[in-house]
Amino acid sequence: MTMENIYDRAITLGEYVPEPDDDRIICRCEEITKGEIRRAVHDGMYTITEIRRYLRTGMGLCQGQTCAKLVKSIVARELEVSPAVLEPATSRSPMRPIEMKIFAQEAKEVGDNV
Amino acid sequence: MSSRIEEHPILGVQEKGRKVTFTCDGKAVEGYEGEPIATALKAAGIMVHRYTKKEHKPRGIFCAIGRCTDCVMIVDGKPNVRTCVTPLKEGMVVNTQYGVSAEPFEKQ
Amino acid sequence: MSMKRYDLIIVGAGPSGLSAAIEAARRGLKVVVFDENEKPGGQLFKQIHKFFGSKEHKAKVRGFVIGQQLLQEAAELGVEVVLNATVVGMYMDKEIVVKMGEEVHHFKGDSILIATGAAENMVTFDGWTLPGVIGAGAAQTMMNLHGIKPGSKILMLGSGNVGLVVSYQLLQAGCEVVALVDAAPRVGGYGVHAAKVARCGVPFYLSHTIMKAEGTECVTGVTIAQVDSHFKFIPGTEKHFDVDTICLAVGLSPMSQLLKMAGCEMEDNPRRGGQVPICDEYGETSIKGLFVAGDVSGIEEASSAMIEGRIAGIAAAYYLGYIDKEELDAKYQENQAALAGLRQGMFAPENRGKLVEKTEEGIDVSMNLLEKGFIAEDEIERFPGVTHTKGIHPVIECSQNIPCNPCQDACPKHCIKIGSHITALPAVDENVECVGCGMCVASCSGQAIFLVQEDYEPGYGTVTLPYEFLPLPQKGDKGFGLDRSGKKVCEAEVVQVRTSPAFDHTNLLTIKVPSDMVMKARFYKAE
Amino acid sequence: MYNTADVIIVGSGVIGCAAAYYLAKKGVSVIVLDKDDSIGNGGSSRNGGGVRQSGRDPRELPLAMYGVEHMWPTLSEELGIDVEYHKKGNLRLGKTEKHKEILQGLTDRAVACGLDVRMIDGNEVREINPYLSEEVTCASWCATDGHANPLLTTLGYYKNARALGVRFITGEEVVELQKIKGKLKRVVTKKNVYEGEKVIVAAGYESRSIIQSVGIDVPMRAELIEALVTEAEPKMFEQMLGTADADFYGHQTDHGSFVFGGASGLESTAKDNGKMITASITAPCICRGIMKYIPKLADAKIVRTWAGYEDICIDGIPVISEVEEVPGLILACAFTGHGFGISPVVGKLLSQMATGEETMLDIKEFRYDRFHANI
Repeated sequence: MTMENIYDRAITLGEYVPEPDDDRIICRCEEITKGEIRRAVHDGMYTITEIRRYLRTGMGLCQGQTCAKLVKSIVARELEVSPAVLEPATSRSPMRPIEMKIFAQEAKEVGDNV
Repeated sequence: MSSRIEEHPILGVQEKGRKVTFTCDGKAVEGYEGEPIATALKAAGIMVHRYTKKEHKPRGIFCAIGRCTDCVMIVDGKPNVRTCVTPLKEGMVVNTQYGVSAEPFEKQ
Repeated sequence: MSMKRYDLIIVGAGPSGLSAAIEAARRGLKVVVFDENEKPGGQLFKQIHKFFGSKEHKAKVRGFVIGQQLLQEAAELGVEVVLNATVVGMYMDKEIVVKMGEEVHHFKGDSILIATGAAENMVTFDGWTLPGVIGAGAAQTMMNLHGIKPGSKILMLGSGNVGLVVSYQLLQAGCEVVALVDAAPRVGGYGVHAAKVARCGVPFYLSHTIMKAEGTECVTGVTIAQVDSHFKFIPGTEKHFDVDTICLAVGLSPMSQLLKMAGCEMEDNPRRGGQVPICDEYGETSIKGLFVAGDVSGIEEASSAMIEGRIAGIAAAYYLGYIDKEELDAKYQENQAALAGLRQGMFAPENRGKLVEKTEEGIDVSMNLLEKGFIAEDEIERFPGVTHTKGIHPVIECSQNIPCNPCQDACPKHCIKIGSHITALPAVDENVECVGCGMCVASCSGQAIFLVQEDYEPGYGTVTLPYEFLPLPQKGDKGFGLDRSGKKVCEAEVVQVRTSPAFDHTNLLTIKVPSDMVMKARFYKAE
Repeated sequence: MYNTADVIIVGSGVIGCAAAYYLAKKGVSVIVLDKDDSIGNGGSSRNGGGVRQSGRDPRELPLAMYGVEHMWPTLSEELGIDVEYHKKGNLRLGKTEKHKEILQGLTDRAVACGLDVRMIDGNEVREINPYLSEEVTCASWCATDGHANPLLTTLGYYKNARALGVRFITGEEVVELQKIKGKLKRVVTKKNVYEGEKVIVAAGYESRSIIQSVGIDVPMRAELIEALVTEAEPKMFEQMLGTADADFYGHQTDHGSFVFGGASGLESTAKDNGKMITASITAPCICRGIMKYIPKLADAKIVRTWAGYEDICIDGIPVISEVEEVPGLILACAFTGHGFGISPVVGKLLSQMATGEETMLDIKEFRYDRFHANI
């Protein structure tokens, strides 16, 4: 399949065939398995963004830093495309989890330019 | 045998902070001030830092640099504290984390 | 709102970030470096082995020492290095928000360099979430920064340089490495790194991978099995090991999320290790004045990261008008030449994944080295560093073309020749008399040089080998000589132990072995 | 591949997906086009998840009430996916006399429309939600309001519509609509041409430029709103929260994380480079707001922030309307930041409009030609 075909969600991927390692955890934070990811692709979730929103992969405390590449390769294999054609999820601030009380505390900088 | 490296062939004897005591699940544990909590736990042979929310599976140190968040525990009452990058202080109260709570699942 | 403004804000105080800071500050830029870690230097501070390369680029200096040198140089030039400073995000107009202590600070840079390095890749197998399964970076952090062994019996997955180097470090820390496993059919990293692990007795299992980690609360064992050319397990090939730790070293990916967040044009480039910003030869991204250097723009070695950093620092100076085009061009040419030098040889980016069958000299490579981690006895004689001169002489078991040449300058008698082509295999000049000073043994970052004397006393010869373990054997100790595979092949007696600041923690151990063992014994093990 | 269908829907947000689903259930063939790569990547995946009746314009209230009574309670079952709908009430909080006035006004209007909503004092607020600070002195309380997961609702409609044969094509940017022989028929994208008997435009703010190609305009503007989500916390409360001042709004999700939306009042300084981007000062501002109301969340860690555009209509309610002068065109846009809560209802209404059935609710207040000059 090409990139174009990923966009056309009417393309069928064939039957979902269970695999022996379907119950293996892929997203460690949210405890999402390989089988759940594969099934989500068959449910029509073709982009990494959709998979995240559907399953919460990469939405946990590590912010997807550990599983991003693993999820991408599973989705790509299911769609029969190269992982490189799948756009990774949007990077969002904060780059590391930050306590609300710290985020709320904006220091007043005394800069040279002030 | 302790898992601490007393003298390293290249790095020699590494400087440590003063020896302090803290508790893990109520038991007194010794460590060095300023080292990551996870290091002191490792030295004490404690491998399991938390049990996961959905499947109640054990987790411990994985990346050791504060990225993966697998090593989080309840520290001084706060959940989700990354023990691999949080410096140890005298008297800290560290607890195994069950899901996001200090209460074991059967009590939740 | 008012914000502190810098000429150049650098995110990441690793080799590339610090190198850029030095070059920029030297040209008058006001520079700040933010790093989320407690200690600066990035991965350098966990790297306790001597670096490869050329003298001009800090070859044979240990990684953590390079880190200290860079940091000192940056400090002398007035660079602010702020640690425990986590960049929360990059926003419009080159604004950076940084968490420092209990506050967030807003800063603006007229230029920004992102040098955030890389993150470790992972593989999955049954039980991979058990405590005791750790990343290789975690192992390095635990033992080299925090002085604690990651485990006592460890299986390493991954035979790239990281897997090999960390395996050796684990041995140095006093851990037992029960096996080094890789799904690939050949060792991925430098042969010399593999050889120093293999001769300590670590078995290599290529074309093998982990089937499952065993244990309920934490790792108690591991089962590996052989894989076919499609990476499918071959039934009946399972092997079990009792271990408490499984260490994963399966590659790195650029940590480029900040750049994506800032809106840089990105590409997924498998040759660079994943998602990288599209940038020009100076490291400037699609956003003017926003630069990248080091692993974040493509996975390479720390040596090249430092040069990329320098180029980006100089380019930022030009971008802000601190230097003219002439200086930019001259410095760029100089650094680009050095970078090109590092990017050649068998491990050059274009050779990634390829089997190189002959060296640049036309010699067949050691297939045993690629498949088992050590050069076989019937292969060793073909390399130009291996000679059989009378009396004491170096035997250089360096069999792959890698950009590295400290041994050439180490010999006060100039008996080792590499020449101007840095990747050439070192050759021993048999006409120059070796004085047995051992400088070459200590200077070889790959620990591939031995001094051999076949006629030490009747029936016995000696082998002088590099030794970086504790406890250090004493003269008169008796033990065994291990061959290149780590197998005991003879009895051995320590006849000399040399340490010197000039050797930089590489001790020279001279062992007496039967004459027919001088080309076999390559490591010493106490009784 | 066929490029024709009975109905072409422009926009795969929750409105477009819901309409597609209800149409497909009637056996109508549908093609859904979206310019983004991902389904529902606009406001549908960026909102706070409120399923509120209180605080709405009286013209919109019947839609909200119908949804809460007839659609939301059974939606998870209908879609076979847990949309995490919880009908545990909405507290709209106030701290000052001015806030009380605002809330009282909203409450009075809603009561007049038959909604069970009332003003309560600070103590009663804290009986309902003990985590709220002493600063909170009053609130409007509507026990039948609630919240749901907008991501799963959107993707749930999508999944089911797709399973019923709806053809979804993403990365397909509509550039113009074309009339053929006096009827709207063609939808021209950058790459293809699609044809349908009816065309529903539900593309958020982008609807405006699309319908301008057939000479129709809806007076709306795009407003950047930000949201943030915390790490999972132990279960604290189930109500939807909002404030009289609109400092923030949000709730705790089934996952345990808190999702809050808000603004800093300075979004207008954000340059529009075509990408939605969070401003550096907004999340800190929202955090300060939240902490005043819920001090216990001070230690909760923020894991993500994001921004999205709301399609704000000049008179504050959406356009849900057929366009007689362009036969075949149906508009569903300008939802003004409160479209999610009424999306099942609107989806169903659109399916009725597109098939020429009588709509189950009166929608004349939402006509596209209702706008007039002041003087």
